[in-house]
Amino acid sequence: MAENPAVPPVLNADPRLKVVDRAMKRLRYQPDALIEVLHTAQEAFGYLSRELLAYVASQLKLPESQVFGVATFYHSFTLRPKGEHSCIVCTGTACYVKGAGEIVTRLEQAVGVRAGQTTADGKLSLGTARCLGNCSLAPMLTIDDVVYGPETPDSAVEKLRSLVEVTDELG
Amino acid sequence: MAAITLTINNELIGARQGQTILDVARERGIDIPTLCHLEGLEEVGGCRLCLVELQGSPRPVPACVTKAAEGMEITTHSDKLVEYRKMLVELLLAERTHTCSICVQNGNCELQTLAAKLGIDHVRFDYLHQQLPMDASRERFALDHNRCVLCLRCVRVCDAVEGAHTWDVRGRGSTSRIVADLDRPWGGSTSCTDCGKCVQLCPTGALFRKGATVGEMIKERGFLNRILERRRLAAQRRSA
Amino acid sequence: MNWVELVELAESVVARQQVCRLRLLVCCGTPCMAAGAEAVVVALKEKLAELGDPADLELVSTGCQGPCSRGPLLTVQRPGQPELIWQKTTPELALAIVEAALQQEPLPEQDRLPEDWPFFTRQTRLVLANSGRIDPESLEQYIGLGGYDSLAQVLIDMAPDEVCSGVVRSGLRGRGGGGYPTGLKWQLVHKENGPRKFVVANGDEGDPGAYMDRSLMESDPHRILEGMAIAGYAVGAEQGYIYVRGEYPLAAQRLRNAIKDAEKAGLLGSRVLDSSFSFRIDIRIGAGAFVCGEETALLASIMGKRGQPRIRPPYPAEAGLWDCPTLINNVETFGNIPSIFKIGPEAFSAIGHGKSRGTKVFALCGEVVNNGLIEVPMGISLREIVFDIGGGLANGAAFKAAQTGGPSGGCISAGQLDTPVDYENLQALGSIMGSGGLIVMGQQSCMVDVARFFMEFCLDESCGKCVPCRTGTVEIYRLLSRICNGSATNRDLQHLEQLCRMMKDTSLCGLGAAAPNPVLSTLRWFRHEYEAHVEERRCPAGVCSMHELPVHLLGEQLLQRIAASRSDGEGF
Amino acid sequence: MSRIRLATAWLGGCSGCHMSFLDLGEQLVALSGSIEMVYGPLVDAKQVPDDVDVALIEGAVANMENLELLQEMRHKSKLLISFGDCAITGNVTSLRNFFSVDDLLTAVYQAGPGSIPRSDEDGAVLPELLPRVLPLHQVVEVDAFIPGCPPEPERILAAITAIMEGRPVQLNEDQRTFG
Repeated sequence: MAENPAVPPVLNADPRLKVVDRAMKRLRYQPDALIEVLHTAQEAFGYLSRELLAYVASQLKLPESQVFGVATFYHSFTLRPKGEHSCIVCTGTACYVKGAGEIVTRLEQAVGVRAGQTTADGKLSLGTARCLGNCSLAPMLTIDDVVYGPETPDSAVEKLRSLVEVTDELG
Repeated sequence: MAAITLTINNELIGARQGQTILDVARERGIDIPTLCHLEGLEEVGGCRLCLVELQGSPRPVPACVTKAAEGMEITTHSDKLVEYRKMLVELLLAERTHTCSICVQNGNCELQTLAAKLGIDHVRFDYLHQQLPMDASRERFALDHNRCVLCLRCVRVCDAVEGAHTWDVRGRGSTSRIVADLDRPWGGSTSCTDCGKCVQLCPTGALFRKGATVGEMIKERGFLNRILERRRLAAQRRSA
Repeated sequence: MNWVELVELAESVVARQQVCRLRLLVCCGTPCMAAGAEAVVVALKEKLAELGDPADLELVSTGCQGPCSRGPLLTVQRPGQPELIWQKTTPELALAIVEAALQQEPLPEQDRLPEDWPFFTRQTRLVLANSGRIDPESLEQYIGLGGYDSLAQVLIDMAPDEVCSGVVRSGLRGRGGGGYPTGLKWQLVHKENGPRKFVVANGDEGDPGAYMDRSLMESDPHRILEGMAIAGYAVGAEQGYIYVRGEYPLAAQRLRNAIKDAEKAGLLGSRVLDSSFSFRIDIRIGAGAFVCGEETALLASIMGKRGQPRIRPPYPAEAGLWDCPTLINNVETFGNIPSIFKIGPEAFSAIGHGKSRGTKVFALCGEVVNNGLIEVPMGISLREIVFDIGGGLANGAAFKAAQTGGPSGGCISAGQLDTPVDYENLQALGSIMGSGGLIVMGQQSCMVDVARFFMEFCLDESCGKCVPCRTGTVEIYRLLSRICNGSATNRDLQHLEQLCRMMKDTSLCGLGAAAPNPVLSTLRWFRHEYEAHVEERRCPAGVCSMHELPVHLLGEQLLQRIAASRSDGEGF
Repeated sequence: MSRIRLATAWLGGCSGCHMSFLDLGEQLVALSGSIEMVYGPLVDAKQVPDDVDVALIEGAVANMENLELLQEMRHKSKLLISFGDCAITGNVTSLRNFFSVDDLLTAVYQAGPGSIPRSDEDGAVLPELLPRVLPLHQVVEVDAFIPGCPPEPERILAAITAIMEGRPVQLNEDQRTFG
């Protein structure tokens, strides 16, 4: 069978594309399935590259700008590669009331990137979330999807020590 | 079509079933300001300038999409509404960097005219001065995000009339921005047909023809209804 | 499965449980897991294996039992004896309890919660009746507690319009925040004609400081499915969707499993319980947008679009998913449905206060001793919730405010603690019931900073479609930031109020219209704090940095300096 | 009737509004009977007198010197008018708000041939730049606005006529457009 001409060369022969193809097939290439497909694509590739978005757009027969609009509307989707590990500090109301702000500041200092960024060595993405729904553990955070709480700035830094180089000096 | 009667600004007015409050008011020469609305395009109801007070409704309703109904009592220019409209346009003027004095659209701009009409002689809110790019990569046209009011006329006309759907919106909230294709420079867009419809419908100097200097751009909107009318007639002929 | 088989299965489950010498219910809700529940489960499993896994000893991993800050929780049931609950359970403690129970000895008192603990005794659990009492992965256990019986009843005994009027009579109102009468919504969709109709459960719980829906989906997923199926029958829909917040993967997983099990048992799918009614449910996963809690935005999202609200009318009841009539309710609302038909609409409506009937689930959090998930009858006072159930503030600190309704709600001050909690009263106080987040704050919280916190949230979550919300949130946030950093003037305070009023009246959807609520309610009950910031450049709670000067003061300081240098004869 | 004591000031702007004032031409002669120019770039006065009736302020508030003059004008004037787009909107002057002051100075001076001139204590060498260029009404109370870049002489005349007749300065629709 001839290769699908819509597959951009960078993605060609990438086995992860099969996962995305399967999802689109399962959802019968319905344009409505865009968000589901983007979820699958991000899970498979870790992030949504332009090439991947263009491919999805062509397969679902959607305008590229519409696909881009959807991918950038939702905060779960990311268009840049993420770090090997992820640490997400909850900044929901209960966590905020109990001092999540200080934890974020301290972690930013310790790993040298702002929340929402990835360390230069690609080891860690530091992020915040608007409530992870573990309010009784406030202030809480997750590291690679494992829930920890209640935390202090110090205990949070300690937890990252094994994953990434941390600076102990306070700014 | 069934006739209905409603009251606008204490005056009894006859209207046809299916007309919006805006249609009825404009027929009567009542001037309700609008920005995102443009006859011929699907309504979005985003600018909120056409809000009117409807007896019995806890909040004002947008005249552009609210259908006139029997017995409605409507106020179009209460002190509160006038003040709200002023604030809304002030917010728009503060959101991006409109600097009228150095705009190709100066003197021919819907936003500028609206502001003057609503009695705005200064903006009480902080100018946000977001540093946004200008995309002049297309041969004939350019896009200056600093002057965009996100009325989405370009998005709508490109999708529904031209059928290209080159434009859409990226991001959300205050980071919303018009994008071509996958947020590529407009010059590299493969879907754009260079038809220029978006440029003509843009109410401000966000989309403009290259070569126009300050105050030179005059936009021509009449094409929209002409095209739509011709399409309707053509479709009639085909089905006949 | 038909009704007879369902009843038989329920009876056999109950019979099996009754002969159990000992039932150990370990809470495996996320907070308890984070506190070490898994080790307790492992230790108990090993112990039972050691004993040869006798049929009369049962270990159940349950969903949330409630007092989340005290986990891991262990509930012990023995025939003929009162149920006992331990907090902060360690594997050692759990094993000691089992040993003692098997030896018929007195159980350890250490860390046992009192039987008359107000945290439990003051609650009325309908929606949460099964939460923490069953294994959420077990359809059988749900059936054992009477699950799917309400569905069977309505399918056999009631016509669809009777079901709708039953919900009307119960007085149930939307638990997602709006408070619209649920029965009326059902009747509207029921009356619509259309070849296809849909039922949608809104599980996009985005309020920061709220986790009622997550807990319900994780602890008792079948209850939601049953509620939706009843709704499908009542309104004439054959397809349902549950829109689950992307941050809740466990909830989605549990629901998926539950759907599979229910379909296998003939409780969902074609010909439900051997009737002529067919109903399928699919899961849709959100992708991180608070605004998708708004019903029209949620529908757009289910259809794969940007989750932006659209102008209503038409309401989803007339034109929702793919322009078909669509019933959309919050998952907690659906969670109430099986209870309504179990105890009867009249009994349900006997609970509550004023126009608010039934119970409400709250996530009680913040500076309160007993953090956790509670269900209370409508009309209970805030004081009872905070001080009796919540045990007051940690270290006996003074109460300052309770925040309800998240970013769409408001802050209620100490003077209003005795107000009965219902939709109307909270609204009159400038807050809303919302989905049920309830955050208790002590004196160390600055109310201006709290307002700013919520405005930052709304700014981030605004969809950008309408001007007042897209830009109003930004300008309000700037004004609040200026108040917090010391550079605001009285004019800023005036502009703040003007903007908030305007936004409330002109925003396209509920998110924008409610976004100013935290500001307006704090301005109303804590105005002196705003004034202290602006007029005295002082943060009473000591939270704000106040490190900047208003521009006019900057100039005045300069003028003084210049005047001084002139009089020194230095010239200028 | 005593003449109206008019002062003008030129803050962060291009002086175009003052030029437009001069474009009143012969009208100025006619006005001189009712208006006395007591301070501003157009007259030779070293100090702002204490009793100004009307102040026309051109330009935005961009530095400490602007701020000082504006506040002095406010203290000494009965009626203070934002004169032209820079005073009202910040206009072109405020386009530097896209950058931080440090970045701006670095780009303009350091990236060019010289070093950044630093302000001294009193701002005598280079007036200290404010972090952001502000329109007048964000700093002091402003009584009226004459938009335009520059405001046409007709607008200025309309405003002055209103003042002379004791009416509030409120320009009509086609005279209050920005730009």
